[in-house]
Amino acid sequence: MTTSDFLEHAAAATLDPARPPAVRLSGVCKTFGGADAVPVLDEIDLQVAAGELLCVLGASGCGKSTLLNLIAGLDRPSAGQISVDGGHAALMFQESALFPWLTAAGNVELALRLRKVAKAERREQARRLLSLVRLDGAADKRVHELSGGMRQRVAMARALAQNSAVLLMDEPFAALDAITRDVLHEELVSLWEGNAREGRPLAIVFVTHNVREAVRLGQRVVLLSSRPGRVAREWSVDLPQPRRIEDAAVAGLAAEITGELRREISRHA
Amino acid sequence: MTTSDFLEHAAAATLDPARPPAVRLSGVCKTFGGADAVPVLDEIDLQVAAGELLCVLGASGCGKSTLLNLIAGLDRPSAGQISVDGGHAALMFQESALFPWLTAAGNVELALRLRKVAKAERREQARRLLSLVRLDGAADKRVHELSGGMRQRVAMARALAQNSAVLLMDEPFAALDAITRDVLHEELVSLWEGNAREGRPLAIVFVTHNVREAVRLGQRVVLLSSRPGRVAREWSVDLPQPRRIEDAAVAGLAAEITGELRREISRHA
Amino acid sequence: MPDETPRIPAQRDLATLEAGLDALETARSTRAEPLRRLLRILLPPLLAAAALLGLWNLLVLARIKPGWVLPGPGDVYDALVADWTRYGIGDALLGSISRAVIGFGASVLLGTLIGLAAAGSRTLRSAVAPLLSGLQNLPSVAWVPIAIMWFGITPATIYTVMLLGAVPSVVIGLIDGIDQVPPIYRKVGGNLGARGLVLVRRVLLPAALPAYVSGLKQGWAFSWRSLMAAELIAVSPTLGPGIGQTLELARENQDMALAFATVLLILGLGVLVNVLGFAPVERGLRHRRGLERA
Amino acid sequence: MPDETPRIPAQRDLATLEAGLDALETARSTRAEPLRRLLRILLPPLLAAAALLGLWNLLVLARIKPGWVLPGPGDVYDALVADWTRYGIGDALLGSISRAVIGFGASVLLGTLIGLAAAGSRTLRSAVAPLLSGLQNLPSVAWVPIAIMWFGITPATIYTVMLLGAVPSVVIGLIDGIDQVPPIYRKVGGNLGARGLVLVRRVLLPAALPAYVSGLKQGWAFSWRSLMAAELIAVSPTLGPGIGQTLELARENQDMALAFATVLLILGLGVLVNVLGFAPVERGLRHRRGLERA
Amino acid sequence: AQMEPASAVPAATGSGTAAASLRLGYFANLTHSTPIAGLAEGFYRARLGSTKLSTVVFADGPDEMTALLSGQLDAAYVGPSSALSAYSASHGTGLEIVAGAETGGAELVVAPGIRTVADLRGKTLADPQLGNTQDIALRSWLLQQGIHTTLQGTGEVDVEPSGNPTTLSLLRTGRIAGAWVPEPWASRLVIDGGGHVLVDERTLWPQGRFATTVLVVRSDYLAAHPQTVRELIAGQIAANAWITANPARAEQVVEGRIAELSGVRLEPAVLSRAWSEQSVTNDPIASSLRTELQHAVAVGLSTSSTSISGIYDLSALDDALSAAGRPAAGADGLGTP
Ligand SMILES: Nc1ncnc2c1ncn2[C@@H]1O[C@H](COP(=O)(O)OP(=O)(O)OP(=O)(O)O)[C@@H](O)[C@H]1O
Ligand SMILES: Nc1ncnc2c1ncn2[C@@H]1O[C@H](COP(=O)(O)OP(=O)(O)OP(=O)(O)O)[C@@H](O)[C@H]1O
Ligand SMILES: [Mg+2]
Ligand SMILES: [Mg+2]
Repeated sequence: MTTSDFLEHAAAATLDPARPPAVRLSGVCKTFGGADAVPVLDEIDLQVAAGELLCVLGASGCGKSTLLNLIAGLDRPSAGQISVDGGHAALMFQESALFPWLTAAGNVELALRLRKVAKAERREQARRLLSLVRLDGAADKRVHELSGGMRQRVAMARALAQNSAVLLMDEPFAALDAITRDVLHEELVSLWEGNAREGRPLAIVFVTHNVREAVRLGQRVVLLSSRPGRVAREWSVDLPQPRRIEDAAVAGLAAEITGELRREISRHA
Repeated sequence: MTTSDFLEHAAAATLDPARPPAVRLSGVCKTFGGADAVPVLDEIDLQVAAGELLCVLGASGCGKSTLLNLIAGLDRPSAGQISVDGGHAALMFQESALFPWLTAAGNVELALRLRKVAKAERREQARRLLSLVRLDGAADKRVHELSGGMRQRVAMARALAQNSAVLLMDEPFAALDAITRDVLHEELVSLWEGNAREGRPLAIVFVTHNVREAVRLGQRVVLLSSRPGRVAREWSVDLPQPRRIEDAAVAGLAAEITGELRREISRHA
Repeated sequence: MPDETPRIPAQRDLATLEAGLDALETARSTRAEPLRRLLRILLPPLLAAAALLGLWNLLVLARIKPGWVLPGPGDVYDALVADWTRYGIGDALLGSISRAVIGFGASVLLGTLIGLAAAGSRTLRSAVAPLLSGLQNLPSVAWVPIAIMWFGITPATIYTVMLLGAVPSVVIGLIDGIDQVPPIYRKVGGNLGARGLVLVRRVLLPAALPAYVSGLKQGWAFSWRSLMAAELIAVSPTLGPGIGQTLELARENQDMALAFATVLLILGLGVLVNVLGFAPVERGLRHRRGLERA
Repeated sequence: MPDETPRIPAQRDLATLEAGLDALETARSTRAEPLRRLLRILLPPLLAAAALLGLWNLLVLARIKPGWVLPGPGDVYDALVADWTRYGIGDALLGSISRAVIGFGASVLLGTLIGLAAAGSRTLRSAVAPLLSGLQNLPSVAWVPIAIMWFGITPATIYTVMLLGAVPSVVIGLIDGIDQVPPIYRKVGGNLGARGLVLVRRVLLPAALPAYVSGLKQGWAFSWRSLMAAELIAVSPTLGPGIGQTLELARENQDMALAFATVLLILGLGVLVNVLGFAPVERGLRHRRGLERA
Repeated sequence: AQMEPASAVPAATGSGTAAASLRLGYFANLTHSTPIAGLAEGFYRARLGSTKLSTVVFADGPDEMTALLSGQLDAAYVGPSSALSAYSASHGTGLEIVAGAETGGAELVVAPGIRTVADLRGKTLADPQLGNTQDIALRSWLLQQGIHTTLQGTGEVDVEPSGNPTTLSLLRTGRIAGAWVPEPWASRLVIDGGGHVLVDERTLWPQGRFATTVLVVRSDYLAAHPQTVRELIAGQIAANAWITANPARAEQVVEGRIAELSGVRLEPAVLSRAWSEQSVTNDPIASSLRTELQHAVAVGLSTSSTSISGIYDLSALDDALSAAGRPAAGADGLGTP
């Protein structure tokens, strides 16, 4: 199976012609000002189908967070066009970026409040979301009383509370131990599948450094090159869910991708 | 080989009777105030030999960062005693915690300046350290212009600049891609070995969530339980350096530890 | 606190008295010990006050100035007791306090509204901020003729002078606070769907709260000082008594003991407002955000 | 800016004029366009000033008050031109400015020293902060008689009154700023080996800088107002002229045009100090820390 | 008034309506004993009838004149120099002096060491404020003695315009050689400050009379309600008559009211000395204002262009005086044309 086969297949597997793509980037460039302005992202063309789970890999500093920021509308591209179905994408930030004046539950409830969820329901939903990320006991803790991993999980609960059709996650599980991470993989996939079943497809763009995690989760994996960030390659992951991170097939594809990543990085080193 | 064998062995391999232990914790407890005060760390007895590379694993929120904070003297134990050889341990924080009013190089240079390194040398050393973490081009960037992984690497350069006999690292590579991480593993081990050769043994306490990383790097791996944090088990890693993270032996021990970690976590779930 | 540090040897060389005091203050009182906490809060300023009192007494005893120029604490106390009913100091104090509360309340309200409007737009902010800073420079006496012109001698005059003194300060505090909010919070808020006033109310305001409270403290000082200036303009039954007039009276009478007593009352009031008003709020804010140092 | 947004369609519905203006301001000027930048900085306050001028003119044209009670902009300009040499306004302005610079400089120095001492110790801080806040409440007029008794009508009196007005503000700004420093910076600094003054100099001070500059702004306002108060009361040949005296002269002569002119001069000076002094510093600080909003 | 407005038309012709209200300003000060006693003893209310009288006590002349010019006051007792400032600031259209109230009560009090004029050279003298009545008097007196001053202060004698309370402490601490001040400060400088009188201003004026306090009325109020103004003046005439007839009682009443209004309690010695240094009058002593203006021009405090003609409108006063069977007061050519 060649790479182009993968691509063909990916397109077929994920694009539902009845729905517009969840995210569409065409010719997106981003250059940060300054004397030594080098383009960070260069001519990115990328589509995320409605309900697709796309993983993005790339070297440190290649522009992954920048890409998500652009999709979320927090920054404007230097050139190119971006459109998001429904106009809004929920973003789980790389630094958990919780509001320090609120408790863990308060952070989640704020997301619900801003969606105009009624008060009683807010409390209930926040409890449920915190329980999903295994933080039942930490609802009333202030941000500074949470460990790094706990903060990330609260941030995930907050992002889920936004209930957007597009969810952008920036290294959401980087601070989690293997086991908790495993649990949350399962929860994320089952949530995603649940949404699909209920006809509210949830498109997820999942940025990670863990190649196996990408293969464990994604329907498609995109590898960004660095300086400038371009789509170097993409793989369609044809393995059936539920997958496990220890699966040989996962490890195999991960090894291939790692090799490619190594080549990408050494090209610039 | 039973666990107690491992322990015996570990002690024999790492403790140099000529030197006092780099870090010694005895009966250390830590409880954070508040109405629902549950002990976070409970009766921790732990020694880190001079020049030892110890990896610490544990579930999210089990108290690893708290432990490092205590060793670094940033917080005081509720009970127990802690002594650090030379009185000072350099700490690389989990959140990179760079000073936003300085550039990347400025952050590293500040650590050198506080060690009273002369000005000309400061510049040179900072350049060398940033190059070690593969950030040659980013010396003059401000913190907000760095990506997450770049910030972690600057923080690592800064911690190394402290040139302390004890180095505490809190998930230093969590935000790095596999390849950059690999490169830095090698740099860290060679620096550590270099120090040992020069007779200035560097003790490293390395907190990570990546079990393979722990096995790849550590001479000894300690597993903390959660609520309360205790030393659940420890393994001596007998594999010769240079190791590679893909090595089968590494994967094997990692699988064993992961199993134990899973058991630990499920006990509390 | 003894139960907190039973087995720790004096291993750090910084175990000075001061570090000990610091630890005393920062150690969490797990079980509420309100008396002890109150003491911990009140003790340092009280000690400082006592030290100043001692210094003052020393100066007086040294007789560097005659008694009518530099009265001693005893003289001042006597003056206070004797003049309390004679000059209606109690009423004057009450009058000033009630004006201060109303005027400051109005300043906070108005200042916050303007500040919030300015917070929403950077253009508006850069247009308004320099003017407000300029306004702050104007002494209250500059406003008195204008206020008299418009309102005659009425409470409105006093409040106008107070507002013109305090509102800029509140607005600037708020603007500065909001300008210093880490942009990540703004981004997160925006992504969560907060826009315009909701963003301000749910994200920017809470994020800027510590700086805002700082601004309010300065605003309070400005309004109190403007009030004193305004109270000197006129005596009128419609205005009622004020402590500013008492101060002027002491000056007119060349009654240094009364002048010192009045100054101490104003000072004490300021300290009280700070210790019982702003300080707990600030401490609470810092505590909840984990800004207290360990 | 056109080269920044060539291919972006108007996809966001927030593309209002204001957002456009905001973007204009925040867009980085990669190549230095000093004239344009200056314009961008000066334009909004100038527009605001023009708007106020318009409003004022309207009020005057409406003839709600006779011209000699509420003079128009033209009258004020005429007064300024006519009285400039007659009353030596230029000299007065220079005199006040030089006093303001010296007094404020001394306040900053002293305030910073006290603030740094207090920053090092929480006990000292909680002892000193309420007293200083109390001091802030005291109107300058309360100090003038006391200062005159000690120093006579000399520059020392003026500077004492200024210092008593401004130092507390600077100290409080610094203390508040340092209290709001995220504790992680303190921890990192400590771990890097910074203690005592070095910690303050290398970590706490830079971290608290934005709040400190805010405090300085308020301190400037306080010193300027205190200066005016002192200049009104302490008039003496040995002191030389001051703009506060000009204001008082205008008030006594019922010369509203001159009073307005003087007020506008003081206001304009304040705005200038802000626009050319504090604002660029604050902008630079925010910029370097990435606090500017995108 | 000399300058037109329709509002300033036929003053005090006996026509016009009684005003619904009269807002009167004054100081809680010994030089304002006419309104203080007159109000305390009800002389004004007795004459004003249905016109509602309200009063505001001011702390200083400029603020009082601001209130008057901007229509917040209808009539005010004030020093002639403040009245003059307001008059020229309003280009002669804002107010009229309609009566006098007080005369005398200003002295140059000097420190014990000063015996002669020559002793003053190189010394510092204080007065209440730059350009006020006492400042002009001090400077022109010095000039007549051949001693030059400058507005910046630095002449052969330094003039420091300090506030009255400050002046007292400056004299007590020996920082000034003397001060030209009004009552009761002159008496306080003598009794509390240990000074003695070098010049009593009364000795410099014909018959020892010069205006200290006058009654001013806003021009448009005067035009609209001349009748009310006449009644106001009639009240004053009655008050002054009572004060002159019962000096001891009046002294007590005035002292008591001052203490009530401002809290200032004068020592009995100061009070009785100050009381004897001044007297009430209905005559605005128009000539003293003209002379004062000449003095002001001579010492450089004013330009000769300052016009005061028309500042007096004494028709109401004359009406009231003749009604009371007294001789008319003269406007010394400064009356309304
Ligand atoms: N505000 C900014 N100003 C200038 N350069 C910036 C800015 N933000 C990001 N960059 C640069 O853009 C590049 C990409 O940053 P980005 O944060 O997108 O990387 P990333 O792929 O998320 O990396 P990581 O995996 O380490 O988080 C980096 O080289 C960074 O230095
Ligand atoms: N200041 C604090 N106040 C109260 N509780 C705290 C505080 N700091 C930490 N904790 C609690 O202590 C526990 C351990 O925290 P710690 O940060 O040490 O965890 P960790 O092992 O580093 O976790 P992670 O891997 O997620 O970073 C957590 O449950 C946390 O909620
Ligand atoms: Mg990133
Ligand atoms: Mg941690």
